[in-house]
Amino acid sequence: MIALLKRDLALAVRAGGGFGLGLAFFLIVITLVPFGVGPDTGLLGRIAPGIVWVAALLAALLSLDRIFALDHEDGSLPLLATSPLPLEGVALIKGLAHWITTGLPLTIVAPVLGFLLNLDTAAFPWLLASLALGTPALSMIGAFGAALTVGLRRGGLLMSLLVLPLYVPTLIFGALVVARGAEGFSTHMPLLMLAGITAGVFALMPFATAAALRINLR
Amino acid sequence: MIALLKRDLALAVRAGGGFGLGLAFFLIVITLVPFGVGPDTGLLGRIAPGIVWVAALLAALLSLDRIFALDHEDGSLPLLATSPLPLEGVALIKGLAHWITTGLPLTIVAPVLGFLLNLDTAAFPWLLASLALGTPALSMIGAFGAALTVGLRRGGLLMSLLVLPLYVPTLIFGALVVARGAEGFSTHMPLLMLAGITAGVFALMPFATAAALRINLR
Amino acid sequence: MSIWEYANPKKFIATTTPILPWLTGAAIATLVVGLIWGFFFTPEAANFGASVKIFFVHVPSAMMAINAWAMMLVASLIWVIRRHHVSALAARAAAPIGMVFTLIALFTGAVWGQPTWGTWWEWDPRLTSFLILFLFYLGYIALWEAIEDPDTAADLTAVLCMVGSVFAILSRYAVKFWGQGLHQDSTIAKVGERDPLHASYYLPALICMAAFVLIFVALVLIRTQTEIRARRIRALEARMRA
Amino acid sequence: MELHVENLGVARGGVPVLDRVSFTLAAGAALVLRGPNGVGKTTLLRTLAGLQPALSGLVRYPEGAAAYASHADGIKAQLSVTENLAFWAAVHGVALPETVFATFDLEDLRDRMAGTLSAGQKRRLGLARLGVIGRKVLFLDEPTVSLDTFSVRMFARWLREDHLGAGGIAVIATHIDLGMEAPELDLTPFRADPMARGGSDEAFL
Amino acid sequence: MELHVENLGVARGGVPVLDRVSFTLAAGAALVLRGPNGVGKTTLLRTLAGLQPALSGLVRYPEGAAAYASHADGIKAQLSVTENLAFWAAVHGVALPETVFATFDLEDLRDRMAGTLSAGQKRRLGLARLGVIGRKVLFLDEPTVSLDTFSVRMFARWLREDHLGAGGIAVIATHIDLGMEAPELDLTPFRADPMARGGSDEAFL
Amino acid sequence: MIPELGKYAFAVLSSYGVSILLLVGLAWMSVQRARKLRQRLEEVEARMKRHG
Ligand code: HEM
Ligand SMILES: Nc1ncnc2c1ncn2[C@@H]1O[C@H](COP(=O)(O)OP(=O)(O)OP(=O)(O)O)[C@@H](O)[C@H]1O
Ligand SMILES: Nc1ncnc2c1ncn2[C@@H]1O[C@H](COP(=O)(O)OP(=O)(O)OP(=O)(O)O)[C@@H](O)[C@H]1O
Ligand SMILES: [Mg+2]
Ligand SMILES: [Mg+2]
Repeated sequence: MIALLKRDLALAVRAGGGFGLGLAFFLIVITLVPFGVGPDTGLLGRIAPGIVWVAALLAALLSLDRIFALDHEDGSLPLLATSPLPLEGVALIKGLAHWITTGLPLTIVAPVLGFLLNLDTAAFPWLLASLALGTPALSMIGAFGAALTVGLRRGGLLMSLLVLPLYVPTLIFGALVVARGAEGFSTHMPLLMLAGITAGVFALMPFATAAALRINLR
Repeated sequence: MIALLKRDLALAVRAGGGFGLGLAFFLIVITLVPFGVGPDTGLLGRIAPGIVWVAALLAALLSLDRIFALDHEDGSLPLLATSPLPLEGVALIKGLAHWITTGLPLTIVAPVLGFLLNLDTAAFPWLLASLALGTPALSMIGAFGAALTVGLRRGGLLMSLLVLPLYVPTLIFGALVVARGAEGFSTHMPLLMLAGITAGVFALMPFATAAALRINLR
Repeated sequence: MSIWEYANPKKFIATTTPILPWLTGAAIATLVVGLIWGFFFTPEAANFGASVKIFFVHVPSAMMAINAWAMMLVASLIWVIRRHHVSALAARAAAPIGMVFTLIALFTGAVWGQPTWGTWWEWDPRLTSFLILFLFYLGYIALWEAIEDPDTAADLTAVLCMVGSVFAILSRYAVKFWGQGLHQDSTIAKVGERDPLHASYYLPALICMAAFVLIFVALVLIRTQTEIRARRIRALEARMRA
Repeated sequence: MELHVENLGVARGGVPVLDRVSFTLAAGAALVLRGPNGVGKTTLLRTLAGLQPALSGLVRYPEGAAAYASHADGIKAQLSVTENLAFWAAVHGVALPETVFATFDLEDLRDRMAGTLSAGQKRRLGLARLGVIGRKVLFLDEPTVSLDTFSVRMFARWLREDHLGAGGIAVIATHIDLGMEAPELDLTPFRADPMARGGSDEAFL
Repeated sequence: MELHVENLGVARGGVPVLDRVSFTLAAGAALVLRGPNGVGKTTLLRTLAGLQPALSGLVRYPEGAAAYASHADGIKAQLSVTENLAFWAAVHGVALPETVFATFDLEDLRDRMAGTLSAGQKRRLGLARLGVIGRKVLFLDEPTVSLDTFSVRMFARWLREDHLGAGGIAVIATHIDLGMEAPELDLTPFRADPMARGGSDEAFL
Repeated sequence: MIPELGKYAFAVLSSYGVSILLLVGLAWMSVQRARKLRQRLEEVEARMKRHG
């Protein structure tokens, strides 16, 4: 399993910067919003928590198809399925590798982008906390969506369609943490919910993902 | 060339709904924003023009890799390049097919989504006009980005990075048309600029796209 | 003898190597002089207070960020038209330098904005177009990194640089039209006009600009040499394996 | 160690393709599958390897002993030849045997990115994976496609001596001569009646 | 109509692979390229077809007369066999000849989605494209991979009678016997000195 | 010695600091990579000679 994680990270780095690009996309979405909405900083500050979270979600989404599609195209997936590794473990590792290459860097730079959107400085720690807690769930849910659509040629958009509704609870609580943090309210409840979602997702999703993979490999 | 357009449209329809999915993504992004930003209708109405345009842009972006990557993978691209069709024509047709499968349906449903975001009704005709005028440019610029990254496995994210800054002028003028329309100002100037950009892009981009394809096919 | 002879990689390394130490020395010297002068020996400005000292890093870096892109455009054109490898590699070498200059301009602008405009970031046209410029640099560098074959990479990045330049100008215009600015207009070029730059700032500013130009040239030369060597290593290793 | 197949029926796309296939291979035996294009060789091998369910009948061999190899061999273009093999060794929890490079004529290509290999070189890398993971029951779908005659002989030698000689079993679908004696099974007589019962569509017939 | 190749040098990944290849084929002639894996057959064919630039030397044939065919044949899985062929016919501005289905044994598969074909059937579809577009100078990279012996013979017949017989030219890289007499060219002696000048890296040596 | 910067202290000092840091960082990385590649090239050239 460590070998798989290492390989996936090596591939992400070699394939022209798997790390940098998720990040770049996040940055770009966030910079595009003011171009659309206009340069009013008060307005921007108010929508900032939601925008950052939606951008994080989209950045995660855009790289989901890397999770299984490449391995499917070159035939690695059936070979992994018949290898001694449990398919659940493969699913977990794949989700983890995705988080390390997109969720983690994105969490780290998020504060900088908070500046661009005039987010209240009080909300910065909450932004960091909510992303750190929530993005792993995005990756793992995404792995499930990727597994569902892995057989289909360019299932990218279909996958988005399947995954986005699953992202809604994470998005709501994540943005809520930041918004409450910005206004100085208690962030206890949404943070707890976020942690609960992530824990639940990591406990259950590997099984669902492995099941979907098994069906698609048939 | 007509044959190519027909084939691309047929493939878009058969490959699990090329039409429906761009649209669905557009719809989902727009519905996600209220979850992130919160249900304040006044606020939503004010950011609606920007959000609709950013969503249109992302929907276009997400399906860009279909433009050339599939033809590259199955070897059609070198065959098309050595066929009697001029590569510039191929590029143009590909951009057009992308617009018909994403930009066009998206333009048609945009008013419905305007309601969802509480957009001022005065702005609806302008929303329609700006999308109809601007989305073709998005598709053609996207075809250029797709051509640049066609050799790379899963160049999807890199392509986004290259394409998004190129989208900025279109986005600014597009959202400006709607925003000004909503406030009852003159939309003359941004509409003109939008038309100019689209015309210029369609006049020049096929050549740049064909050049990038030729280089990548070497 | 034609100037194009310097486009031969070996000739390029042979000619630039003896120049480099002098150039580097001059760059460091002017930078040290310029920054010390600017930091210690300039008066406070009436409207900016002591923050005017930021001027001496902000303006030269902003200037060079744009000039670096212009140089990349010229180098790309030379590569496309005359296919001199050194030219393509020089464009590649210049990109990270331009990006760092852009970052410096953005950062110094942001911390300057905090006390003077009361905000770190404002969606002002000039600031915004710099953000877009930063994105262009990022995309350009990423494209170079992503492509295996060096000539293919050179060709594609050249195309991107040309198309990108057109769109960068277009964005500049679009952004101007989209929001009204806080940022002041260029005054450097208006010497002798109604509201010229105060004389006590003029000389150190000039020295700092010279310093940034020298730094840019020196770094481009060093990095171009490195790229040439990398390419040579690649060529030799490929042949040894074959 | 034995591969036992009894009355196997297989389907593709919901349509029965082969029916009543039976054979038994003891340790050290190989079987070559023959038959015209489209008869169902690939389908049969995938079913044997457990990648798709059988329609009817029975397949028996020790659990976790099988490996399947087809054209797509899970080769990562961005990893070097050694890295590709080392990965599969790690996944299977075995050490990467040094001899494998010589056996499959990959010595000179060790550090080459797999994406830059020629068609035949890539095929050799794919086959080398079999030498690494050390599974006993091999299902090979046209393993020698694109290989030159020298490499075909090299592969046949490996199969005969290193694999079968060590008590392995192999079922191989191929259209070309492998240059090794093994019993052949022509699948043409086992063609299923497409109107036969069975298949996931059965309930609708 | 003539294919004239003189002192051709080709490179892959910036490294010279073959050097000083010369031959001339008159109308109606075919040439079979031989050589071990990795010698440069694919590279040579791609260069001849104009898909990559030559290092040195000269290739001459009438403009727009060439067609290249490799493993990847531009077959769209979601289109039927007929639709696939009709598309290429339209792109080349010719009508889809009805005979092509019989010639390449695709009669029964006409309305099948190309994605559901077996390996050999897909190959036949790829070759049928050549029968449709009617180009005169063919560059074929391992055209008979995955084909059964019957199909190989069928393809050889088409090549001999319909293509060469009508004044066509063909250059074919293959490792297996095509069952047709044609002069062979072993590429081994043309291996380029890797240190030779030339290649996109030349200026850096 | 350091001039009186008043409320602009952070702005001025951090812009000088970060600018110098970025410039030095870029220069250092450039020089480091130059040195490394020069060394590697020498090795490769030496190996090349041995192999002929
Ligand atoms: C992130 C924010 C900023 C960016 C990206 C930025 C960018 C630029 C650019 C591109 C120039 C033009 C250089 C040239 O003439 O070629 C410039 C000049 C200048 N900037 Fe900024 N700027 C920023 C923030 C600020 C702030 C906050 C101030 C002061 C309150 C400021 C003051 C100046 C001044 C005084 C000049 C020189 C104008 C002249 O005399 O030519 N900038 N800046
Ligand atoms: N979705 C489908 N619907 C109907 N028939 C199908 C479908 N998919 C595959 N087939 C048919 O199933 C048969 C078995 O295919 P298979 O790939 O097993 O053949 P094969 O013996 O491996 O052929 P080859 O030698 O060409 O590789 C073929 O005739 C194929 O056309
Ligand atoms: N990027 C690269 N760098 C170095 N060598 C390469 C690169 N890409 C390909 N090669 C080598 O170029 C040679 C020619 O490859 P080519 O595909 O033309 O061989 P081939 O004769 O078609 O072989 P096969 O019979 O296996 O298909 C091979 O030895 C291959 O390993
Ligand atoms: Mg088969
Ligand atoms: Mg080949």
